[in-house]
Amino acid sequence: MVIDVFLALGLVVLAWQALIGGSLFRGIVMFIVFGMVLTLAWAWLGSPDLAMAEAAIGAGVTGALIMIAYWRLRRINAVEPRDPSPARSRLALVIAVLATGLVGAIGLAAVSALTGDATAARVMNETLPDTGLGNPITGVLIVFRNLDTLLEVAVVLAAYIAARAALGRESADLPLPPAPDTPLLTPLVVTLAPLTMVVAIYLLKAGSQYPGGAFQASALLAALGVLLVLTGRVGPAAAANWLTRAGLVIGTLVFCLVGLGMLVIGAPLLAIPGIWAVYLIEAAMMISIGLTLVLLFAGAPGLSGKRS
Amino acid sequence: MVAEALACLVLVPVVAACLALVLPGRWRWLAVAAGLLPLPLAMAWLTGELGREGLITVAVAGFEAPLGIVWRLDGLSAVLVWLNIIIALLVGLHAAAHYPADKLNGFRFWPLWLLLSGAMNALLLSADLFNLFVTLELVTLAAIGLLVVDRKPQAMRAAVRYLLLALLGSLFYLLGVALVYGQTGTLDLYQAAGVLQPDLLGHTALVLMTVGLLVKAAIFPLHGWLPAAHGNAPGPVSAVLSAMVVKVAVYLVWRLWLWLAGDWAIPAGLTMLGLLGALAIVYGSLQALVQQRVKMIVAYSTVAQLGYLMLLFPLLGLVAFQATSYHLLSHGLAKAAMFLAAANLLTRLGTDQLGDLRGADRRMPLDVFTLALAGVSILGLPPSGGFIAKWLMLQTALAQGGWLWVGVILVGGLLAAAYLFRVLAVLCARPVACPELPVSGKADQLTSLVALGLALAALAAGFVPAPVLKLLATAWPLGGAP
Amino acid sequence: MNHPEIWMLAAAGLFGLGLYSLIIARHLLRQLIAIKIMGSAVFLVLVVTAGLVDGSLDGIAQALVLTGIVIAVAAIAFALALVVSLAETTGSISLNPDDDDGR
Amino acid sequence: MNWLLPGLILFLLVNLLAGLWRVWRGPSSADRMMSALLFGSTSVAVLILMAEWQGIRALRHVALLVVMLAAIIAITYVGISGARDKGSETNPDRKAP
Repeated sequence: MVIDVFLALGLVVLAWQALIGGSLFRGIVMFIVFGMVLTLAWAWLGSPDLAMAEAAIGAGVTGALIMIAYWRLRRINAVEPRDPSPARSRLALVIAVLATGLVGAIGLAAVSALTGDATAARVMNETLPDTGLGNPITGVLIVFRNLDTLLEVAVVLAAYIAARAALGRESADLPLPPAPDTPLLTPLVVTLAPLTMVVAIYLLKAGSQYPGGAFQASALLAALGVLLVLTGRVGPAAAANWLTRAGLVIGTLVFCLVGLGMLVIGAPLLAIPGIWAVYLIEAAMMISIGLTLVLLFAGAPGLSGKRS
Repeated sequence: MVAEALACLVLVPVVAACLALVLPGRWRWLAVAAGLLPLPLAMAWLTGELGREGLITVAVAGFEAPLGIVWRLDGLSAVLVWLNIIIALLVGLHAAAHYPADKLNGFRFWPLWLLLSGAMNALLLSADLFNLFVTLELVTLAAIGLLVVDRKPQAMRAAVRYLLLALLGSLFYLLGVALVYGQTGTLDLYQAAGVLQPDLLGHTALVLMTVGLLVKAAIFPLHGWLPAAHGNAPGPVSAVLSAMVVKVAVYLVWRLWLWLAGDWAIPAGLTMLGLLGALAIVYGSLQALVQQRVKMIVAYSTVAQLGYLMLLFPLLGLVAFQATSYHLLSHGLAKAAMFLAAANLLTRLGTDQLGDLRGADRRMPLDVFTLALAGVSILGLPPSGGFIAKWLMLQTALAQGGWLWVGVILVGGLLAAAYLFRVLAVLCARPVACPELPVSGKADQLTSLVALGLALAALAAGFVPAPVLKLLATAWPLGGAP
Repeated sequence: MNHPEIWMLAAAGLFGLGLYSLIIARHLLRQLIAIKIMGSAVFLVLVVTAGLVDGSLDGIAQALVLTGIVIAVAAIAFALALVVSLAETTGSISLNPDDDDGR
Repeated sequence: MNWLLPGLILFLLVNLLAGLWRVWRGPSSADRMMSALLFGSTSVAVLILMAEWQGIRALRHVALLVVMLAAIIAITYVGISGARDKGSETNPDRKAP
């Protein structure tokens, strides 16, 4: 009870700190800390999968993306926006209080009406053993509701192309902060890079039975990529070579082709023929999503060996 | 075979989008053609099948609801899938002139175009509330990506506003879905319809999802983002945004109120939605009257015409359903034609400021003719698809004695006449000066012909409404009379 | 999950704070953070109102939230690129409500 | 014994709060950096304790992931904020309204 209150209150206070008042930079740091506390909250609620996803994607990758965007905006020296008018603030306050009341009321009503008998989840728990998977979340994502996942990978792909379209030809190399030059960093990167890869592949492998899976692994790979870009091991390139482009689409492509292939042999559309297919699809998704996130961070269509 | 055809509608464009990214320049056309050309064939076959069966359902991955996701093709989704395919193909033909596949902008345009059409098919087929959320996100991101493909500053500003509001709308929608799932334990729209209770939580969930979708559908007073976005997007993108992207959100509101909450009997909510539609018609038309740019006039006309789609709620009945669906179809065709014609004026004359376009009819007769022809359908003059739709709407309203709705439909028609004649009057006015046009190439002729083709299609919809109306009737969930 | 009420209240607070900041904030980055935090609130509602099944959290709800988190990061990444690009081309990092193009 | 683990968790959470106060106050980037590192390691400890208390072993995987990420986030933070301090004459943290 005390811990519930502590974590919940911490979330609200951190959100307040991230959103209202203070400098934007502090707001971003507070947002990353918010992600960490949300990780703890998911863990405390009993969902390791969501805790991992929140730590890796919610706090880690999103935080890094916002941070680098902040750095770029400062470089551009864009006009700082003016403060909102008092009338607008008052209106906002009324709307926000109403929204809080509404969500609070329906939330409380919904939990008081909890029956503990979610039909879909019950059916899922009964069906899961047939698939040979031990992790229900991987089961839902890759086997039962894999159309969602397929379209979700397509969303990531669309976001990448759309971001490229927005940035255009002339910003093929958006500014990146100069690589920090310290004696400690090189050994750290040398140790961290292979270690992160091992952990990512472990998470992917473990995902079939235990919490973990393609998304967490890809976020970890993306974080590694961010590190390599920041330390100058990998640099943005003005054009993507075919390998990069193949990496971007392999997740969507493999998923679609497995799904269509099942139709050819007479199985239902997108049916998953076995554990090997789960690993195949997850590995492909891990490559695509991880690569996409790194490219979005670097703000470049491709990557090259070394930053100039 | 049914599953194969449905899979073709969704997965083929997605695979083609991947290939369009990977294949080198000259081969990219192949991917685009392979992604779009099979769609009408698959849909033609499915329509035949639908005529026999009345309803097609397929459990994706072989898992029935509540565990899996179910695809469900009925008359309404079939009509919209057809519209989507026609728009993707014809407007795509127009876009081919602007975005050569072997150039950099084509490299960005075509994958997004393919993803957008695949995502819209997926949305129209899906019967799963959460899957609809995912498809909506894909539609939104692809559409906004297309909006900024030319990197025009106004388009970018419009895109940021559109994106923020669309994300906010998604959150409201998802909150509603969360409540439905918590209450019913299922995400399937048709299963949830049987279980969800019309109590406080049920109603709140419905309202939250509706508000989220109304933002995406740009229904008055949540339309603020639409004119800037549709008015500043590249020509073909404006066409698909107005013809399809906002429509699918309205389509989902229909699904929620008539299929999910079908027998709850909530007259207050239905009237409220109808009033929003009425306000949209009046406000959008008045704004269209005072705009100075052709594309902005067409964009505000979209705000107004979307209002007619909301009149289904107060008029509620089989004929009203056929009428509004038919309006959706014919407006989609006519509006795409108008945007393409306006885009042609803008590209070739360098401006779409009304004041600078005097005498444009002498320089670009075909496009001005297209604007007029599409206008006939938007106005609802016979013989056009728009006429059938508005005539049926008016008939239902008269039969029910809904004088307010009769008045709104008539006033909307008059205002539409006013803003369209204003445009045509200027375009056909005596020119101040007549600088020579550059010699038109084949690509220019093609773009004009495509726009004309869409306008003719909207007109033709007025001649053969019977099969479409019959197909729509099979989808109506609530019985003959309200 | 012993005290779902507490989490619902937290979600309500996060949603309200996010909405407030979304309306008053002028800096687009701040508005994006607001959307992300509102998203977290919705995810909390989704998982907590789905409740427990056989003593553990509803697996389907968790999977949906996982999907939602990935979609959110994709959308935010695109939005950030758009904001940076907008600042490059127009020198502005806010949406001025008095702009002429919106009306 | 029943109170020991939750007690420890709570104690560590209070530690986090103290760290948060440093993030909030600053004043220099180094202070914020230190407290961010404190956040990483304390979260790992909390996660491991939660794994024991709730009997969900998989929470250790989460702890592993956080260990990896904490190092990376720290370097990201140093990289960007160091470049930021060098690149601009005014420190934005100081001009908070």
